[in-house]
Amino acid sequence: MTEIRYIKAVNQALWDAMEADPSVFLIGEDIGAAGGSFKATRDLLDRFGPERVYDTPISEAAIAGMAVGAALTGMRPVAEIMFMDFTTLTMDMLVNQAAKARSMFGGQGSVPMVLRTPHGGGLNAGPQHSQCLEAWFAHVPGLKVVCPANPADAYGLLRAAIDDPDPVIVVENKALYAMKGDLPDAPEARERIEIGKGRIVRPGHDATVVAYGAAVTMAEAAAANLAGEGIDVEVIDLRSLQPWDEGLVLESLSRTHNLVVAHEAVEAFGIGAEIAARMADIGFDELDGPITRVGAPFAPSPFGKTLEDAYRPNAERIEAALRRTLA
Amino acid sequence: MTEIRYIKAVNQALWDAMEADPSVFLIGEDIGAAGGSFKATRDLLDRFGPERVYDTPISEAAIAGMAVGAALTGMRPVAEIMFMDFTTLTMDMLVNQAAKARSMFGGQGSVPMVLRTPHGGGLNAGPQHSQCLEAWFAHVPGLKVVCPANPADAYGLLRAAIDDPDPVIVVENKALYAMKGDLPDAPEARERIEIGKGRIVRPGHDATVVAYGAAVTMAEAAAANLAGEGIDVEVIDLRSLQPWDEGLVLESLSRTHNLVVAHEAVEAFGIGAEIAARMADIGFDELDGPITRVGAPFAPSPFGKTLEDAYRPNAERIEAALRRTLA
Amino acid sequence: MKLTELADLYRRMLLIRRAEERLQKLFADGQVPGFLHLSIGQEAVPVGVSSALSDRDTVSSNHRGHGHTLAKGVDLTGFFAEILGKATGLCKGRGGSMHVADLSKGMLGANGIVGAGLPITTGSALAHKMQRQGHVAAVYFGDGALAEGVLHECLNIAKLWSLPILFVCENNGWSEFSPTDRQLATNLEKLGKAFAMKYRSVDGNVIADVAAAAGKLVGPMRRYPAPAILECRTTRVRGHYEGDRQDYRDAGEIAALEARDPIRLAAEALAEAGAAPDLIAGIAAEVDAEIEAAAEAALAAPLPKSADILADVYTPAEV
Amino acid sequence: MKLTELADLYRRMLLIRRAEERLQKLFADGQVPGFLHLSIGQEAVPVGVSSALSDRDTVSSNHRGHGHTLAKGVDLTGFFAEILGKATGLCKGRGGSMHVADLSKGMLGANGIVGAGLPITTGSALAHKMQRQGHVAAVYFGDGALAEGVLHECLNIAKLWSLPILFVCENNGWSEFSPTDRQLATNLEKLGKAFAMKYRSVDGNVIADVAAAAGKLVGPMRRYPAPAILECRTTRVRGHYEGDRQDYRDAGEIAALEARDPIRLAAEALAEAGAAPDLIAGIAAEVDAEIEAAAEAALAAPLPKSADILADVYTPAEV
Ligand SMILES: Cc1ncc(C[n+]2csc(CCOP(=O)(O)OP(=O)(O)O)c2C)c(N)n1
Ligand SMILES: Cc1ncc(C[n+]2csc(CCOP(=O)(O)OP(=O)(O)O)c2C)c(N)n1
Ligand SMILES: [Mg+2]
Ligand SMILES: [Mg+2]
Repeated sequence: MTEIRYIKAVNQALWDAMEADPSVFLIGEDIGAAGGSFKATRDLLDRFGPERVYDTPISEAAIAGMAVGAALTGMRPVAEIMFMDFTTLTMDMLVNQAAKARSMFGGQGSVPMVLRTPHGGGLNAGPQHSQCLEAWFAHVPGLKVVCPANPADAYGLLRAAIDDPDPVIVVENKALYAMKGDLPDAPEARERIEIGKGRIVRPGHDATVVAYGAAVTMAEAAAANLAGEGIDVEVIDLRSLQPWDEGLVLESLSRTHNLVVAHEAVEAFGIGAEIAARMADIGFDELDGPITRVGAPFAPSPFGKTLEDAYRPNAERIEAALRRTLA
Repeated sequence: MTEIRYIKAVNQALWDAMEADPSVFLIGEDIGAAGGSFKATRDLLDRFGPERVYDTPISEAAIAGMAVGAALTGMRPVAEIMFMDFTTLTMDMLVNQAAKARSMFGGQGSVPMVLRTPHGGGLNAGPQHSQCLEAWFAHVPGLKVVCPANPADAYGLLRAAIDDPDPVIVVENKALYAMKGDLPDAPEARERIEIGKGRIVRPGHDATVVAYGAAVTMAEAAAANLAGEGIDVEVIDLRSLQPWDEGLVLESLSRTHNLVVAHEAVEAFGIGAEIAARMADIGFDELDGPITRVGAPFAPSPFGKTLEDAYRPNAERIEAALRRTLA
Repeated sequence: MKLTELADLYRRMLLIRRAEERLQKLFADGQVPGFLHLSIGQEAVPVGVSSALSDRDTVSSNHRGHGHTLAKGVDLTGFFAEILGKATGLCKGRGGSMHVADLSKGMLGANGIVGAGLPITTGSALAHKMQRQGHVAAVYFGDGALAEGVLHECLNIAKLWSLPILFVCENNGWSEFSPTDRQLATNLEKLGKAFAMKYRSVDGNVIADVAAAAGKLVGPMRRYPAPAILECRTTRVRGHYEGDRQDYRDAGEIAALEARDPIRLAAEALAEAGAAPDLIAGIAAEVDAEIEAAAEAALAAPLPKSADILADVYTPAEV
Repeated sequence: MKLTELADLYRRMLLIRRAEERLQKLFADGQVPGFLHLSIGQEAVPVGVSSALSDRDTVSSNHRGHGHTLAKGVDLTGFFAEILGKATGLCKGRGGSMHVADLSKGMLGANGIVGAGLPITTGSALAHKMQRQGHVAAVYFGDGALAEGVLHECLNIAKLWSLPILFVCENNGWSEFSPTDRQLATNLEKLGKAFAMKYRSVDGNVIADVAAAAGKLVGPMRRYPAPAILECRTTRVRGHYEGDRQDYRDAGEIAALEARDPIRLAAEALAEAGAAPDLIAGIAAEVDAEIEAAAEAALAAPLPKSADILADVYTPAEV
């Protein structure tokens, strides 16, 4: 085992996937010599050469569209969009093309592409460089969406995404890029993580917090705090947002009878809305209290430090939501 | 009163707004001489001339972006995007620019633009010409979203949207364009409809169906069916999706204690998820049964007739959802 | 061009023409769901371009894609069945006219989004270049699509990376109900020059010219990957879609179309090259029979099962 | 150019330079949140362009927008306060370096999305044309932005509709960490030609040249609306953003920057035009004092209140 950072786990996953399969290639802005804005692709140009690592002009629609076309022609492109906010320029290609090709062509083929992109705040990068837009993609039939919360997952989910025959949006969290965790030294020992399955991060029997991305650590902190008061909180890391592990959440709810959903994205119409709505249907009989949610308030992500700190969800807000549910 | 079709009500709203305010102008593809793909802008070029009605090249990003810039420079642009599916090409302009300008500029100005676009199926137009993507926009702080369900609302909501100082996405429903309804003959008598307020279409005390757009009529039909069995269903037309009338829905729920949410959009991560999630929180104590939802299944909108019919929500499915909630 | 070759191209063009005429009737009879954009008057373009392509070469298309699709050699019955929304359609009735695809023939799909084929095909060309098998990609788009920004992105990248892609513009002068000259302050020749890209313009209604130009442009690409533009001046005879009365077009323009009919021109060329009237009549009879059989089979085919709406959204896990 | 005029332009350039040098220090001290893209070496462009504009003319900008903003005459203290994220900032601390705007000065905002200023400004130019007051719009963008498709859409529409817009490209040869010639198979001159658009290229580090060209292009636009392109060859002295060590640039290129320093060139021009050394020193002293006062006021200003995160998302209903 070696302790590595989240960003290095992403890099290692790309490296291993490219070693394993010559049809995997990378395409994005400044991902070559520069190694990417966050260094996810560091050293890959040196190792695999310019025929596997394509530094593009500033043309996001073309990046996404070329990935679709290359995927339909036998390759496994992994595109990087520098900030999730810039995926606004790729929506036709992802939503009207990548997501629909297999279904609207009657199952003739698949679109084995991956689009990696970082979301989230914490860098005071302001309203156009901090957004969490994953709920849009989760609403689109034909796309899969994953969001790793730690280095091991960053590795395992990205490997699974690259292996996957269908288009997968891999949402990384900028604030987690520096997070440390263990990865096995032997490439064979590094595991893929099944898309669609969540994980119980911390078992508990009084309430369930369903979280993903940066909110997982916040939920753990909230749970640790409440443990001091004898409140035993279960924390689930969804890992995968589309499809998401409905079975795991329902099973947990049927033990704890209380549910909180937490994420960094804007609360209204976010991922948490679907989790909550689904449990208010199929889990209704298990609920002992209101389902509460924690997400960003309904405002663009502000720039200034005090404002961004106030804007981003945190452990205290998850704790408050738990208390409200349990009240 | 004159009986007119939904599409004519849109046309009349544009006409009246342009008569009332010289800063209102139209911009979109084939909206001039051709009067728009669905004839929403018929005769407006003749009446107001090419300096108020701009027929553009096929450049959706520029259409939306120009609307932002013109709005910031004292005008009130009303842009048409021919099918909601093509808004995928306008997302940067709507989400990163229009929605955020006021807030990220510290409240210095507003972006009084409207973007009209039709969603929905029923025309066998296939996967790239039928999508209902309003949940994306409702998730974006700074945007407002409305969706009229009948001719009077098509008029009233569009007028309100044009008056509104902030960017409003007006989602029309293609299948409703032919729907008939009354509009007063005297321009002064034609009313605006307040954005953010819903309407009780049919009062009832056993269950509430919250719907919008084409689903409103379906919900009414379901309610009429169940009335025969002595089940008394209240139907709410949301009218406005962002902001939506939380108070009205909660008040209804506190009388009926059962909730169904219905829309034509894909169910998963749709508008209904937020309504349900919110009521599973603030309305939890009022609920007597699970909150059920009706929406399209998780697949692209298929082309063929049998498939599209099976795909689109209808009164039967709303009825079934009501029964499940009431069971 | 040899007579047999010309006859073969004529045959393919006629097949497209008759297929679309059949669709036109079926549409009028209410048998075709959705929008139907016919390419009558434009048949020489895809037939000429496809004459330079193999099954392993890829093409992608736009909303007016029947000709592109048939010229690429897809199954005729599956084609009709798809447009009629039948279960036996090439896309199982889930795509329809605007989405016919046949990946086994390198046909990456018609497309309902103007301009969307451009980056998809550019990506396909990148794949071909990486795979080093000498395959190329071609994208069909209309003159209206020249206004979409993604064209610019793709011309730039295709040139920058020397991708084996043929940009085929069908310039019919119309974008829906508007003449394209009211939508464009430039043209493809000028854009080609701006990107230093090989460019040829041909009369897109003269099959020999299109085929020759396509052959000249595509041939070298297979060994020395590089993009090229082929602009085909052509004629949209029908409305933007069926049901469009075209009252925005003037009589003179419409009257002039007949003289430029690519099928007629090809028949004349055939006759000039010495084809016996028999040959032409024989082709016509064969094509008619083929169309009839395909249309009948498609009409008789079953509708998709409602239960299938969730099929093929994702690829099933391998077992 | 008259001495007083030149002195005034010099003064404005120096103000931008000193403001950014101050920001550079504040950033190094950890006082500036977020990303900071400095335009040191590019000051002549916005100062020259703004010399042709009034407050009612609109401009929009990109991520490297400090010069564009200050040259448009915004309040210096509000500018500093914004970049420091203070409540008294032009945008109340909600925008920061990449989003400084001052609508009262016609400054429609810096922008974090490459290319996004293009359609916004095109729309602003359309508004100006409709309003018939002779106002014009100008958009600043980098050479890297030439790859974005929206440029193509806007060049086309601006030309087609004869909009009064000046497209100002700051060509500094870099797009983040990559030389732009590896990203572009064309250039703005060629694109300008493709759209038959008036085009001028100037040494963007020579203030008199930029000002003269801007004046020549903007003047006629006010009476006869039409677009024009002004390409300014300029120099990015600092990294893409502060913190960028620029190890991808070679020593020769960096060493050559000094000789092209626009401030130095402007000072030389002033001296040549007969300015006394006193004049230049006097300007420097004044600018320093102004910067110091603004920076100090901004540093002393309060942070925004956390409770304000929901403010200004929507416009309050009128009472
Ligand atoms: C992105 C997008 N915008 C608009 C449309 C509507 N539309 C369909 S075809 C068309 C005109 C296309 O003209 P052209 O590219 O010249 O093709 P032609 O119809 O002449 O063959 C338009 C505007 C669309 N399908 N997609
Ligand atoms: C749409 C979009 N893509 C990518 C980026 C990241 N990015 C910021 S600046 C930049 C390079 C811009 O180069 P140029 O336009 O030449 O401006 P310069 O930095 O040289 O002034 C890139 C790629 C972005 N902000 N927006
Ligand atoms: Mg055309
Ligand atoms: Mg640059």
